[in-house]
Amino acid sequence: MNQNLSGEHRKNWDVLSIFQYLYQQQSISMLFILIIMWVILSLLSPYFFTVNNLFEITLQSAVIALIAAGESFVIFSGGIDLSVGSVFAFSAIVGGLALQFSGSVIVSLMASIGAGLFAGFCNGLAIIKLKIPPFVATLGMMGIARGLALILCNGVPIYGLPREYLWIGQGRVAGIVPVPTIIVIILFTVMYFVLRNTRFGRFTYSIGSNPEATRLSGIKVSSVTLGIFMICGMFAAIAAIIESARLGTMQPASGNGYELLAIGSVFIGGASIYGGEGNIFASLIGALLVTTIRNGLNILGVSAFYQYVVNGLIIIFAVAADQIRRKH
Amino acid sequence: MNQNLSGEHRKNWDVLSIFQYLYQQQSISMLFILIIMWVILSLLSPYFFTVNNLFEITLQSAVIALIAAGESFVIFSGGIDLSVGSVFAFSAIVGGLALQFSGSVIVSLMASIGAGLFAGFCNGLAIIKLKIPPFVATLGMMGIARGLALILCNGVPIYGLPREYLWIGQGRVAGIVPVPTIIVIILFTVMYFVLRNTRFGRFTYSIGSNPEATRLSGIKVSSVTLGIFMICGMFAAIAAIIESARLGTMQPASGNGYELLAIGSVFIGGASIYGGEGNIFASLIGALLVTTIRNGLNILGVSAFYQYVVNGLIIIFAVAADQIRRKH
Amino acid sequence: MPDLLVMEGINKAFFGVKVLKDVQFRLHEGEVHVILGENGAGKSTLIKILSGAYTLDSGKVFLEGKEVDMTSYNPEIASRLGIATIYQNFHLVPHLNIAENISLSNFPMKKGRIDWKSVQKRARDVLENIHFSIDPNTLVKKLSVSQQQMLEIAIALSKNAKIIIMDEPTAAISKKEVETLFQIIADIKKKKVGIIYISHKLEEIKVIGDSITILRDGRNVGTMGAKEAELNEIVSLMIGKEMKTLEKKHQYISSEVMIEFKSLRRKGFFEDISIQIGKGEIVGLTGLIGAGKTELARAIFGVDRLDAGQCFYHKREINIKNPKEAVQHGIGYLPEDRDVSGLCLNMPVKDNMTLVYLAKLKERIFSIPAEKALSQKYINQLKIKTTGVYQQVKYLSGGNKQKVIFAKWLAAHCQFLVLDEPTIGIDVGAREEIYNLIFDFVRSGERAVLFLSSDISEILSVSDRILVMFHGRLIAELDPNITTKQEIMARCLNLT
Amino acid sequence: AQDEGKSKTIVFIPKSTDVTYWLFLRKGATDKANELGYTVDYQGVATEADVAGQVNLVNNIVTTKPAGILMAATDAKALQPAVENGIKAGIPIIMVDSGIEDKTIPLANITTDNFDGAYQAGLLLADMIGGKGKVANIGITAGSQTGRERSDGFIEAMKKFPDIQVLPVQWTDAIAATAMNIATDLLNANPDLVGFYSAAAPMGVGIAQALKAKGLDQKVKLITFDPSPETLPLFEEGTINAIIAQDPYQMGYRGVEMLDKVIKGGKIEEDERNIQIPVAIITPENYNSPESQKLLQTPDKF
Ligand SMILES: Nc1ncnc2c1ncn2[C@@H]1O[C@H](COP(=O)(O)OP(=O)(O)OP(=O)(O)O)[C@@H](O)[C@H]1O
Ligand SMILES: Nc1ncnc2c1ncn2[C@@H]1O[C@H](COP(=O)(O)OP(=O)(O)OP(=O)(O)O)[C@@H](O)[C@H]1O
Ligand SMILES: [Mg+2]
Ligand SMILES: [Mg+2]
Repeated sequence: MNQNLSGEHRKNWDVLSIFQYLYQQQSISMLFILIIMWVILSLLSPYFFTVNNLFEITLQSAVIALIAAGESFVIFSGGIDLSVGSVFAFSAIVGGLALQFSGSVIVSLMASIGAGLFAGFCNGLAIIKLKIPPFVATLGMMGIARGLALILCNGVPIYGLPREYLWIGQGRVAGIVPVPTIIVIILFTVMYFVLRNTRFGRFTYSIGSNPEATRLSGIKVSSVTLGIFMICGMFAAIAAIIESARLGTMQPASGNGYELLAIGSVFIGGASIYGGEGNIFASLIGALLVTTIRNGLNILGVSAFYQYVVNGLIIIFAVAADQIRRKH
Repeated sequence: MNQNLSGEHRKNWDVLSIFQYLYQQQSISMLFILIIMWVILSLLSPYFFTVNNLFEITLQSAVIALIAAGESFVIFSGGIDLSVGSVFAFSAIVGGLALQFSGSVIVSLMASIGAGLFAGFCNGLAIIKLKIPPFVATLGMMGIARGLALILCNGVPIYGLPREYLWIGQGRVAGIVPVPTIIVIILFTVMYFVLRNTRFGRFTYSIGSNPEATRLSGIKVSSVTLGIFMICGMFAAIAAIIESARLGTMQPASGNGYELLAIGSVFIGGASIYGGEGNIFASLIGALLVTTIRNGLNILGVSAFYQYVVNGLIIIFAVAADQIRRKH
Repeated sequence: MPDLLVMEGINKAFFGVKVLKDVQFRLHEGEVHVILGENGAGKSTLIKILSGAYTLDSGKVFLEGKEVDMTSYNPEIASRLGIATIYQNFHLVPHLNIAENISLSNFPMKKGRIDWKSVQKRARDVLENIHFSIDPNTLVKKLSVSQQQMLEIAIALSKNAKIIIMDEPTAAISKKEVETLFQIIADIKKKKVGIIYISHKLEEIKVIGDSITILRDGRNVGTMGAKEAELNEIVSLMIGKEMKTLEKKHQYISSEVMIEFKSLRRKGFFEDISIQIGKGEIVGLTGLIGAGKTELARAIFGVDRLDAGQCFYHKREINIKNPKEAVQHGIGYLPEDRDVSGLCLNMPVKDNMTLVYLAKLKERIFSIPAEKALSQKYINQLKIKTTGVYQQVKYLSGGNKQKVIFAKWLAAHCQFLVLDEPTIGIDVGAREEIYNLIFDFVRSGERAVLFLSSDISEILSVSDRILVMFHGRLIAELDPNITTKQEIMARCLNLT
Repeated sequence: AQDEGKSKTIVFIPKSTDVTYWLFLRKGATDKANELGYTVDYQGVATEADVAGQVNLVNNIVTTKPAGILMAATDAKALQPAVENGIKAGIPIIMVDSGIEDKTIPLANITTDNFDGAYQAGLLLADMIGGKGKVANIGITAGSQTGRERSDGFIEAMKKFPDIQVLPVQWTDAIAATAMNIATDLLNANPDLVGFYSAAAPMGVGIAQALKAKGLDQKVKLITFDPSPETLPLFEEGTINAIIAQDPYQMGYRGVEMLDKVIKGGKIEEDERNIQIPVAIITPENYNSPESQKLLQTPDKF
């Protein structure tokens, strides 16, 4: 059901056990649902299943996927972060201003990521020091970061990004694979490793599963929590960089509503609201699913009002399909 | 800490124990913070502490407060409902169409409330039958209900409400107390009673606290859950009626983002994300607090971008102040 | 022997209620120091201060002669100082597997990543050490209470600690495992490790205890050598008065069958279970860890699905599909894992006590004063130590929590009760009270009890008939008047 | 002497704070206000779908008895009672950009016609693509009044061209990235797409990027409503082919001018009460003209 369950180090692989193993994996099951959806969509439209469009989906999902990666840490640890959409805009604007002042892309990227980390740090601090529930603390930050984004640029989008910056969002490796897609693959692999093979990762799950037991085991729950929220902020910043580079501008109003899409992706991927379980790749697949639905409906030319309805229905039934597997 | 703990019917009231009693009540403590805020605001602006403005605050908070009342049931039972904002619009539009077809205000009100109940019923069904986590189920419904609202009215707001309908939102009792304020007071009192003195209310808390133990105590958790989500939908509909009556129109795009305000109010009121505790009056005070901040910042003439920041900061510090009390 | 640990003038209050009052406590090297006391006497609180779970209000702690700074003390420092703890309500991480729980506070690392091979190896060693055979990759949330207890023990023993605190380590395990544990304790004593041992099973004290400290209402009312202490002296120190001895209820032979199970089967858990229980009867069911008692009880109560079998209740066949139906039939089930299945921890005592009562109530609205009176009645009757009906259950001591669950089912006026380890963590005095309550419950001859326990002496003294379960099958029926502890034990191990 | 001790604050309430457009208006208002010795407060709701929020806001502002209010209504009918109350409370209110239903209630209305602007945009786009082909209609927020008017006006214009097929409108909540994704999807599914209409600046930016990424920026025509600083480079390089510009600066400027007149006890002439400021269509041909440049002077250059 999640990567904890993976039952690694098992000897004696046989076909059945491989099958069982795959079946038990949330991420595999959601992947399966995603593939079914792709098959249906390619039957419905000749434009869907083209290399171009599939890469387009990975490209469009990159931003939400990256936010969802950070949000995954928070949710696996039993928290929630509503501020990611605003922190997204905030770190974009900070990066844009840094670019204008310094003219250096590197400085801009560092500034963005720094801003994301800082916002995450403040979230964490409010939670561990002021003992505010994550929902309220990050709801507060949602307002604060949005306000700061608007104040810093005075409400005016920043534009005129240099070519190297744009490459991050618009470049293609080997002329075909979008750079954001590669960034997503690399970061998810690294984060999967972090969650699985580092203390920090294991503590993330263990705090989500039972914070009191984790504390009593002599683990500094507060430091880990701080780290988790900083990672979440950082990923919001990375996502913001990619979106800025794709659009060629930094918008103070951007990212609005992304928190729900990202949190939704994590839950669609099968994480529990109580924390303690979940697979980061499942969150990626959640993000891909959400994007695929959008993309598919656009390509099929479904009219806007009906898109809302169909979108909602598909999300519900995709997750319901996965629940049927779980029952067994 | 919550109304279950309230310790009434104690004999031998003495000053100390009355004080302790008040101090322990989440709602009293948040009320205290609210009053402090009012005092500060009236020192800062002569326009704040006027009968008119105070009634205006109750009027403005009515819509969020009512949604928060329904959301309280869901959150006390350990769930979450993200669809309230869309269900709000959906039931407004259904009511509007009913009004156009029948010409009768009563029919319209019934239709609105019916629509809210129906949406809540669907949420509940998805959760108990398809076993989808509330977050995902209601995220799906968020899209569905918004889409239906837009489809039903073809995206065009409904106008031309009769005088009696408008009275619900704009009328004043005894020429001074707004009707919505009265509705809020009555419904909150009733719901307080329901939560405290009925089996349904008690089971709401116990499901939130420990669904497994509740089931093992011979309670049909699924029926109670269904009821809880229907109540939540119903309150979204009541709130929609009031807003329609205040504005004199039913807007298909309305209610967007109200879910976060309402959920925020409940959590600011001190409910736990794990469910099982919380006082519905505390949610009311949460809603009043959120509205007061808005109202105060408007009256003080804080400029829009800064309002986001100050708003976020005040929410954080209000809740932090309450946490200090809890520590003792 | 030098003092390993000295605690002096320890005070602790919760919400203004004093729980520990000037407690003194000393522990020597290589000693098993037993702490005794009634439920709510403050035993767990005392050791939680030592383990860093709670901070003390005032008092001093010396470790090997050096004073410990208690102002910044926390579990991390405690474990660094060599203090390992088995908590009464376990502190395991449900979503991680056994191996990870064992290594949680000290993951072996290699090149910046967790060395999973060592984690596995350590887990196997640690489990083997206590003869606990289970796949280390099992998720902890899948473990039964007794398995969790074993794991807690395993983890604490794996830490090479100087002081090991054991808060009721044997509450949920059966005799076989207890013996293994005692063997291990004897071994580690030789390594000059000091052990603080809390238990309500007085017969254990003579076996492993070296000295005894008795707490009453948060005060140390006596410290003595274990060998020279007299049992009734201990008990009267604990409860502050002489204890009434249990009047054994005369054995009840029922003429009329109340409930009958025929060939119950749940695949992989139990098979071919047929039991007849007469009106007024108490049927005891015992067996080793994992024999299937709990699984059977859950299936009877409709929590889990039965694969086959019939149930006749008052001669009519009934088919219980869920707990609600069971409750409506007047059947009750007291689960063994009180925190997970038994209690709504953040709700008041009264709300927990009346939950089933309300589930059965016809009216939708109820009266709070009546509810309070009902709860107060059981608080008095079961001598539950609480500040009042409004106290949240999570603040009660372990034994008092158990009493609350008991009260919940008593208040619901059931006809037939399935009790799964109902006396886990209950003190001697209260245990007798509970037995008496069970006797009262069936006295009218109209009601019946199925009593599940791995405590053989308890089974022997309470049951009218004893059933023994082994590997999911009933393998013996014994008459408590004729059989002996030895025979029951032998049957449990399936040695005939 | 009459205004002694009275507030010198004029409050400007935009439809929302998430669109740059309103900053042009604020700039115009501020410039005139500074001249006349007032300060301008900028207060607004986050998105223009929050009609109720704007009603609350107006009520709150009225309580503080400012010298005057300059505002754009998110909904012509829903805001009417609030404006009426404000006027009754003695606050001078002038509507800018978007008015309320009953034009006689406010002291004056200096507005543009969104529907007409969109209609003009439609005619121009049809002209650019030679009167035939498939075009996309990218809107702001479903159900909001501006959103509706700007999309309906475009559709109305297109009805005159039977050879043009308009794809169903897609809503974006004025988020550039959403517009970009939708535009890309539409281009993938409709390789024969020849034109885009964007109802506001952020979508213009998003669509432009989508076109550039596909290398269609010089082929597919794009017309967007509203200038915004980041749209100008896109216009200069030819990705955006025309901009529908209102004159927000002028609205703000004249609005404050009129408010001042009323505050000082004067009266607004009947012929000044309803001013419709026509939209300007900026194309490469007139881009460099001083009139256009005035309209395009963006807030960051103020
Ligand atoms: N966290 C807490 N908050 C409030 N009161 C508490 C808390 N923990 C314990 N208490 C109270 O302190 C008293 C002593 O509890 P403690 O758990 O130490 O008892 P105990 O001796 O271990 O009992 P048992 O044998 O039942 O485990 C009890 O009355 C209990 O209600
Ligand atoms: N959650 C679980 N998942 C899988 N197997 C389990 C689970 N719980 C128990 N088992 C297995 O089911 C069988 C019966 O367990 P059960 O808990 O009913 O035993 P029991 O007789 O009540 O013993 P005790 O409660 O003392 O552990 C055992 O083989 C046990 O290993
Ligand atoms: Mg204890
Ligand atoms: Mg058992």
